[in-house]
Amino acid sequence: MADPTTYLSHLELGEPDKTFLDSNELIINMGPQHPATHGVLRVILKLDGEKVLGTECVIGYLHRGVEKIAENRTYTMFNPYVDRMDYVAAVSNGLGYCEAVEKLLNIEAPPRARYIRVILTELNRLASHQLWLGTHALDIGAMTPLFYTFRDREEILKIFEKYCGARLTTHAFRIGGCQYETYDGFERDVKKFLDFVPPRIDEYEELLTTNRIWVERTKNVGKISAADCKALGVTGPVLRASGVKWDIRKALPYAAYPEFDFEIPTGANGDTYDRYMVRMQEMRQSLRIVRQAVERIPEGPIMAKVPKVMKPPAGEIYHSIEAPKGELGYFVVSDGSTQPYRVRVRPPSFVNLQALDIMVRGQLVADVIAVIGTLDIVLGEVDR
Amino acid sequence: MLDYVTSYLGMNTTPGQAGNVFWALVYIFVVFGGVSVAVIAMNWLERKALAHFQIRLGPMRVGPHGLLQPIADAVKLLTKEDIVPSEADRFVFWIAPLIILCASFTVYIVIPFGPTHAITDLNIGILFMLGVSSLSVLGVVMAGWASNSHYPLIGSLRSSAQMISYEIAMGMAVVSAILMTSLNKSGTGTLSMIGIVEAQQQQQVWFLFKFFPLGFIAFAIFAIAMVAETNRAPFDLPEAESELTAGFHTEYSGLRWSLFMLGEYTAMIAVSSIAVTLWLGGWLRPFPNTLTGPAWDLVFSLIPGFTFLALAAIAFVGVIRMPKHPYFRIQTAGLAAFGAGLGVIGLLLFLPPVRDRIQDIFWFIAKVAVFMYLYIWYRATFPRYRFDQLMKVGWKVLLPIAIGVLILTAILGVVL
Amino acid sequence: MPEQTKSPTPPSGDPNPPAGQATTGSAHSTPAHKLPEKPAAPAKPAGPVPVPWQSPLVSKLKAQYGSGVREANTYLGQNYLVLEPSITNEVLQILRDEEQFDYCVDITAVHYPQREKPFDLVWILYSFARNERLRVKTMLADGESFPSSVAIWPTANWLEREVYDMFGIKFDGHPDLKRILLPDGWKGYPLRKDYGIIQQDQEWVRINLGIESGQ
Amino acid sequence: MEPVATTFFFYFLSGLTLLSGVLVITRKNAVHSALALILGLLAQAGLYLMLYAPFVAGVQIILYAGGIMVLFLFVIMLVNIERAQKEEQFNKQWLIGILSAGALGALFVLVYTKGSSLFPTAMAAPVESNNTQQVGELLYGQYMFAFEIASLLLLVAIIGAVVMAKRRI
Repeated sequence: MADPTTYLSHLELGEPDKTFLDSNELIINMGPQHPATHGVLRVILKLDGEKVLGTECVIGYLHRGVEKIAENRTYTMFNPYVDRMDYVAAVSNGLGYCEAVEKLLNIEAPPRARYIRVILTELNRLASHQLWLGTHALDIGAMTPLFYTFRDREEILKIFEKYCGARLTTHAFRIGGCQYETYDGFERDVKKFLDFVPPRIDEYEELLTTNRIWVERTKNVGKISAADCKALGVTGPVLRASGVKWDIRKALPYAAYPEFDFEIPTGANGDTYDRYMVRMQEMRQSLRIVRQAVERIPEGPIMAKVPKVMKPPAGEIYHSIEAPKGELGYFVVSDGSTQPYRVRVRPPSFVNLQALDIMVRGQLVADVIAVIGTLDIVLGEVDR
Repeated sequence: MLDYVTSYLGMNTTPGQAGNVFWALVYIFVVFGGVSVAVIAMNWLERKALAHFQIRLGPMRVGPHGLLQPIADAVKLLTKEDIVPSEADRFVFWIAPLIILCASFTVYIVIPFGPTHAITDLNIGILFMLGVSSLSVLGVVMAGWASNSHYPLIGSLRSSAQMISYEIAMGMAVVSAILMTSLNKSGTGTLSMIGIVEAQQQQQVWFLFKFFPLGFIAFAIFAIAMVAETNRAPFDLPEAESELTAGFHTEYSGLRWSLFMLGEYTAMIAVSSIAVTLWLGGWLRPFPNTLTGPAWDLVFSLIPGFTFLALAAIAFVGVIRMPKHPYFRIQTAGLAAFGAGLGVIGLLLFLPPVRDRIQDIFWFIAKVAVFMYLYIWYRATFPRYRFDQLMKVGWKVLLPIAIGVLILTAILGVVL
Repeated sequence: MPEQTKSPTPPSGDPNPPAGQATTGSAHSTPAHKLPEKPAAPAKPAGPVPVPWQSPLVSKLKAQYGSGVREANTYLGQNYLVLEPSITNEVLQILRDEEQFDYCVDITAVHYPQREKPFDLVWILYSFARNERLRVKTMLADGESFPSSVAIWPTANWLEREVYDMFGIKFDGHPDLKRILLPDGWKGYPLRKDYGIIQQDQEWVRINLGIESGQ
Repeated sequence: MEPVATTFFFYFLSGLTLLSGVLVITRKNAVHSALALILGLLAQAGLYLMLYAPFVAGVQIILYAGGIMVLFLFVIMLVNIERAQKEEQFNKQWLIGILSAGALGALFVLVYTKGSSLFPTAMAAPVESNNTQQVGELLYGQYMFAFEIASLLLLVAIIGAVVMAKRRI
């Protein structure tokens, strides 16, 4: 456990390297409109030349009061709203919320529904990672991977569209299961996708993994130790890249995950390159899970018996899932009425973003870009 | 007057050296016009090639296959509002793009497209080129400072440091090539661009292959440094859009911004021309030693014509593949006309008098085009260097190697 | 038209999952549809009623603080403690230092306006070593401040700022307690129950956005 | 090649040099002064060209205009211009200034009128062709020692600059 006081010092920003020739400190305001902040993140950088002395994130430009809205909607009505938080991984968001409310209602989704959930969620994880890879590479200056990943992500979105009619904010799941049965040819489409995408992932790797410039730009950049990760509550691929083999899908399984065989990829150094490698391997692991799920998908109903008017008994529940970005938790409090008394979302991006400061300290401006990219934040989720 | 004009025609020298102001002016107009057209063509080609690297189509709407896109862009840029930030230093802000443009155009005075096809032949030609092209740093620095904004300032600081650093490695590589020019009977080298190519002709070898691999290493250093010198990917830090939005020209818009772009592409062609002149034998045709004899001469002299015919054929394939819909009638006709134009040029190039004159220019431009393609290829493939890594490459890798090559070249030149 | 494509079939027909086929990576290799949903959770109570939670941790805390530990229950398989505010910070420190709850998942609050002490302050903790989640709750009166837990888990920094932003609960000793999602000059705490869903800080909107209403 | 309009270019370039020299000391904005200085240096390079010293002209452009002045600008830009602009530009020493300027001017006039024997009577024959070679032979032959000493001095300066700028090496 690292000494927490080391983190406190970041608030009084560091001092410049005192040398014979005093260089000027420069305060730069990066964002909220900036091509590399992935939305409306504003980072105030204190620079000594190109070296970063400290940062402060200013967030909230996209705040929509999702938690307040939840208190004024019924459980079912709030379901589509969660898709608008992490809009590149809407399916994961929906899954977390539905499962939390199901727990509160003390019901269980039928096995077939759980398999469909796993398939779509893992495809969504792949889509999210693809989007991350494209934008991250673009931030570091490699333009081409963006187009390759978007080309392949399109195939996933097509499957989503065929399944539920929406591409981005899917609203794929309902409390108690799934609303839609899979369409004819769903398995065929998914299997085709599974065959088609691994060579494409090799293609991304060919462009980047051994590229000298890429390696130089990412190795030893934005390092964070496992202890710091835990202290700062950083989860997801960032934590795993620091060498902690922890994934909620394994540690506290949900949906149908216990039935699948997959590995948790980990890194060793906790630098940007490791996070890149972890996510690349996670893509392949996701494909592995989807393949197993599609081959073994059971027949059966897709909705559990859910009351028409949902009135969960008074009580509270915390349920979290492994979203593409980390631990996505829902803390739902019920007072026995049709509307949730309080819904608290534990957003992985929000918590992970806190680590930006210690990751970029003492590094260069260009590394800030690389680190923001590697944290894989979505501002819709940070600000909610 | 007419005598004055015609007197140059039989001369075996450049108009600048002949002192013929009329022909010098003609050459200036032809070269500058040609360069401007080349920049426009390069703009279109870059967008198309980059798009195809990235599984996109690129411009498709304006004209057949977007052929008229650069013109549309130019019109758009010219009519755009010209914004000067209120706190900017107006005079410096105004003059910075002009400096870049002047610096990159001025170097074309000495670029030899052929033994006589240059505006003039300075006896310090290569020095002049390096010197004048280094002046474009001033424009970058001034633009960054005059914008009175943080991103441009950081961009211009980066850029000036980068350009000055790489100039040194570049200069060292150039010197080793110049040393090679002195390997003749009289033992005197030359700095003249035409003289350098003629030296390669006399020594029967492109300097790329001279003292293999020394020439090649020097060439590689120059090829890397020139990408850094022109601020192109993967060394495009001064305008790294993900870090500094657009670097030193963040605050520029409209015409002034397009002047920066024009300057950038012009400089790219200029440094590529230096590389071609110094190491790739300038206007000399490939395989001058192995494929000799009048038959081969004829074959090589026909290549320009065939190249244009091939381009025309590509255009006609495009015509055939155009959608057969009335909506595309004009586009199809336009593309056919374009192909026909290329074909006519190709046929013209078969005529013996034209053929002989145009050969040198063709080979020179073809070699430069290879570099232009490499620029696009780099941009599609590489991520961007970080500033400290860039400096490390420049000072700790390229410069020592360049000095080593220089010393070895000198030793070999004395020994052999 | 996904609805039309296939009607849900009754579960009678055995989908014939490959029985006995070992799924090696996971500890659970039973056929799909027979699996309990939350295998890692402790034994579930029959109905949704909080049942007392028995564990060495609870006995230890009860021995140390007596009635300071007001509740130690399990609800739907999730353990939680309700503590007196006076001892909470101390217990949190103990939980991290001695009980390996080294990951603070979330800090949040719930507003019950009709209660005497209207705020529930909730910590959701996780222990990597024990693979166990724990919720710690304490009740606060309006205007009452609470010691910051930034010194225990640095991640509490932003989470507490958000609680402050949304509920107006102040944290003593927080290094940088200011609004995080809402603008700095905003008045009101939106997640309190008395704050209407379309309510806004009219004055702030007028001054900063130059419009009469953001709605 | 016959020189064209030599007289015009001589006066044009000299005038430009003088003008930019005046601008350098009268501009309040240091960046403008630096730009004027660059203009002056370029005009000087033109004068060198007219003197059939193309190598010197080239070096003048590369080193002074392209290299050193960029570093100048580099430093000036990091200085707070607004503060510099508020400061008094000229010291109140105009009396001394006029005296020294007058003395210098008198010296020039004196040399020009009395010491005409110092100047060549006719224009020297231009040696255009191998100026670069001559410079090289002089530098590496006759003045080898001085050249090496100068480069050593520069090396010392570089090391000193590095040490001053970077305490921990």
